[in-house]
Amino acid sequence: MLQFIDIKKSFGELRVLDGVSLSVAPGEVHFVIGTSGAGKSVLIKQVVGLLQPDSGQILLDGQVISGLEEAQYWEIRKRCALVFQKSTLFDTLTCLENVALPLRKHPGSGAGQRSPLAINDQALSLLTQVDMAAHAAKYPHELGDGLKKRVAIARALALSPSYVLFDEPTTSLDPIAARNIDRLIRDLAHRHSVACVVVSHDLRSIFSIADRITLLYKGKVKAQGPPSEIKQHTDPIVAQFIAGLAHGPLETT
Amino acid sequence: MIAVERVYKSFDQPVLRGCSLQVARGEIVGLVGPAAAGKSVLLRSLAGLTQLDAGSVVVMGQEVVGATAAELRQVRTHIGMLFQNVALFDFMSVFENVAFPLRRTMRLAADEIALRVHTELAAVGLGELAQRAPASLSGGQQRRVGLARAAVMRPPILLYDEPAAGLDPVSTARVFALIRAQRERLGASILVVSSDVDRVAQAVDRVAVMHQGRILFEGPPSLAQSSSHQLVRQFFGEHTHGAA
Amino acid sequence: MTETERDGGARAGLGTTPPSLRPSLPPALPGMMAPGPLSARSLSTAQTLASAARRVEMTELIKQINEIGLRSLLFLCVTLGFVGAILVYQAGIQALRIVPDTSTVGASYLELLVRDLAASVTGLMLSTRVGAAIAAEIGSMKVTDQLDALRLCQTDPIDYLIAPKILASFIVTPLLTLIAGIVATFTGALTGYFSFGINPSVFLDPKYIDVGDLLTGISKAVVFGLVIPIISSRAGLRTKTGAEGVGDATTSAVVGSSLAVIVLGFMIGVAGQLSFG
Amino acid sequence: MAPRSFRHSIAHVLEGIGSQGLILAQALRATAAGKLDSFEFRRSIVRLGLHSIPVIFSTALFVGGIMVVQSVPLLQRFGAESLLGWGAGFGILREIGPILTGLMISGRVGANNTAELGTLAVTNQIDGLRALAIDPAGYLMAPRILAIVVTNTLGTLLSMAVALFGAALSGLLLLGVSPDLFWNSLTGGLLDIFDVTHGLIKAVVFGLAIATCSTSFGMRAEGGAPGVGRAVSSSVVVSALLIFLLDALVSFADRGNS
Repeated sequence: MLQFIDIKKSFGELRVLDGVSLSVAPGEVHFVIGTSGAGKSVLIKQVVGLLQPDSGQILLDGQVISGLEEAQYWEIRKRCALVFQKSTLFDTLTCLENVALPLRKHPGSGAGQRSPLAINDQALSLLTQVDMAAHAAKYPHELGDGLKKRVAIARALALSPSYVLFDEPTTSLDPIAARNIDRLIRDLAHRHSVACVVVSHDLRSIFSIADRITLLYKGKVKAQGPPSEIKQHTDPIVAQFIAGLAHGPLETT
Repeated sequence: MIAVERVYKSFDQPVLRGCSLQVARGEIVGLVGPAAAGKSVLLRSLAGLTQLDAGSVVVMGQEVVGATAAELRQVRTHIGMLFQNVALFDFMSVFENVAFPLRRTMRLAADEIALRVHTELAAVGLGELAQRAPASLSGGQQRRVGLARAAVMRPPILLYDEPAAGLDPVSTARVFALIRAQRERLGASILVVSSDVDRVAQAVDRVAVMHQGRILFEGPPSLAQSSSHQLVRQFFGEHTHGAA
Repeated sequence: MTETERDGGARAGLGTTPPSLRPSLPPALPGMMAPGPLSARSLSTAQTLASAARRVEMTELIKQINEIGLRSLLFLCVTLGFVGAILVYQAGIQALRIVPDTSTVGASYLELLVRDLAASVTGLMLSTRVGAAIAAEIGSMKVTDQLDALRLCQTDPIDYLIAPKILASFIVTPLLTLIAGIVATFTGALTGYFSFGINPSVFLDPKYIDVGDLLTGISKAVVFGLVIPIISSRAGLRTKTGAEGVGDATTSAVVGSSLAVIVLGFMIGVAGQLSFG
Repeated sequence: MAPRSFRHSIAHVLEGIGSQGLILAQALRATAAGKLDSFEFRRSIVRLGLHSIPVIFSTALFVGGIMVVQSVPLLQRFGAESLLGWGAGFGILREIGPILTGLMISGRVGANNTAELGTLAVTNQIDGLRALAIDPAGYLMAPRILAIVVTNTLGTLLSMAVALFGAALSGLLLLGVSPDLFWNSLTGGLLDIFDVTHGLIKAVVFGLAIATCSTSFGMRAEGGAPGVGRAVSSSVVVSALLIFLLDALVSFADRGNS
């Protein structure tokens, strides 16, 4: 169980998160949605200590994981993987080496093995899981955004995390690549009981794979619940967002 | 207004492979397709920023392929463009960015320039941000400054490369609403590249689906779902958001 | 500012071909391995320079003189100050090893300063300070499409961005060399006085400096003032996509202009030696 | 305008130097903990070290030549062509060799290092490493710092040898000083091993300065591609300042055999 309790975060004058609470259960695909700049990415980066909340707590399986020292986050990051918006694969390594890197650096943990050969096998099977085994020897810049994202997901899964955080996994992908990523996320949650937190504003993803949705607006939770409830929501701002309409009360920057 | 006939372009690999496309006066055409299909290259070649290997591009009656520098300069006076990276000049204020094309090409009095710049900024809803530095604006605001700069010369042709990249659905819808308003105001022909197929389909008169350097489908969005190409049908798949 | 079409043909290649399409060179030795493209470029830049004198806007030129000149001044004074102190110190020690006479250290040092050191060290320092800044600026504008945006505004990036930089560098580099040389003279004299007890009136003796030394030094400053912005702008224009491209362009600007300073410094030195020696 | 920009640049330099100490401490701690990534170290040695040999080589060759050309009037004035080897050797070993190699390595290797790390920083790849529970100090910083120190030290040795060769060659071609005479005056007792160690101490110190400076500016880069450009230009400027500052310190502190 991953819980956010009353999280507040400001950057200078700008209050980005103003008391956000939500919880994510194992095997659940939880979408955090909202307008650009609503602090969705800030929220999930706080889980792995890349950012710190100003106030409020984050609990991972009942243990407080906010406000720790950098060194204390190393263990949390093995249990909790983050897939970045821009994939952030390492340019100098092939896809296989990218996926093998966490296995090589953490020989004792997760599904890690010791011998280089075993690590390679392990990395290859992770790539197979995301249908990328055929591209193992390629460098990231040779691949399109959709394929890079799949490699990034394989790399995030290398240490067998029980929580995976996705930062805008389908933004600026074409619809076909986006649906492939959606399928991967759903399988991860439903077959492997991994808790997935997905930050997104891709309406097609939201209503095809989300189990629960949290809509952030002006730093607060505007609506929360399963997709069917969100679709029936009467608030004009929620309705405007999920219909993607230009006209309405919702403020954008 | 724009007539592209069987153009070819290779960098390391072929990017455009016999691509043809027409844009009529006052029409908004959406150009969609998977990554690396050649959309941006095609858009840039219309303004003569990328030289094509073969084929013909006629913009406002002027052939662009193989044009001289002077002819290209002439063609570019008819074109306003929003780049994928927005390409605002980071050493100028928002006001100066929008004023720049006027200052470089016309001899106008200072108050005339100020009037035209403020008209354009007001049209994109950024009137009060004129003195800010581009870097201090949000991604959506920067794109709107880009729209204003592209339109300030009131060109008959506007080219937009990913005007809503990475923006949420509402902001995207608002950008497309602005683009439609620009068409009404300027009577311009608009070619817009976007990866947000759903919102493109709502905003444009015709779509062109590009794949591996060719146009697979060209026509009204409503016909795209019954296209003979599987890729086109997948692109314009179920419109889940319409259910609300 | 009128866009004349008279020289349109000459500049067509520069103005309209995206730099990424030009043949690429290994980044290690751009200045040395590409005499062909470099000289072609210098030629066209010389043409631009001629027209630039007429067309460059005064405000842009003054901005660049401030950027290249004033903002390098402190950096140059500090480095040249150290160079002067160190060299006089080492030379004094060596002179004492052979002959117990330090009376000619100052005069020889001044000659070396005028003929080579002031211009060469200033050139090397400007390669890092100005070369890197120019390449970073132009390169960033290239990868964010700002150069293309300029073209669409009927503005040639070479006229608008690069010509003022070349002109400004051409004007201020000799001045900077002069100031830096004065600082090095000063710190050298101080070191001579405090470390070896050489009276400043003995140290500051221009007896060895002749017209040949002056001409050699001045030609170095003038040539470096032209070469550094040309090589760095060229590196900026050839930037490949992405953040890595800008970094690489900046690196190759620094390496290319430093190498050019060293190689051209040697060649001008030899030429000076043969003509005046 | 000018005084403000002076103050600004001084603050900038001091901030850079402060964070360099931090970077060095982190890298040392990671190395002590055995976290220095040997794979990355080998890659850095090839990319930063071996690939710099052409630049070091060509710089040194011309530097040797410049030394000779510049000492010609001096030698002719005193009729002391036989001292050419000593004069060139002295300058190359103690000052010009280390400084110019340092400046070229700062321009080639330091800038390259800042560009690479800066690219990683602005594209969030460093956060990507941290999110995979990999410590950037051991994986990125320590291997690069070690590789740059090794490169600068060995590069300076190579540069000294090549520059002396360049000086001998120019002496022969321009002054007609025979290589034998050059060699004799070089080794004839006026120069000794302390001149070489003086240069090598400088090489190690400059290497450390370039390594920590370029690493620190790279790791702190922000603001997309323009940010990487800014980081690289700040890095080379601060490195050059440090080289001259440290050169003065070492020169005055290590008087060698004098």
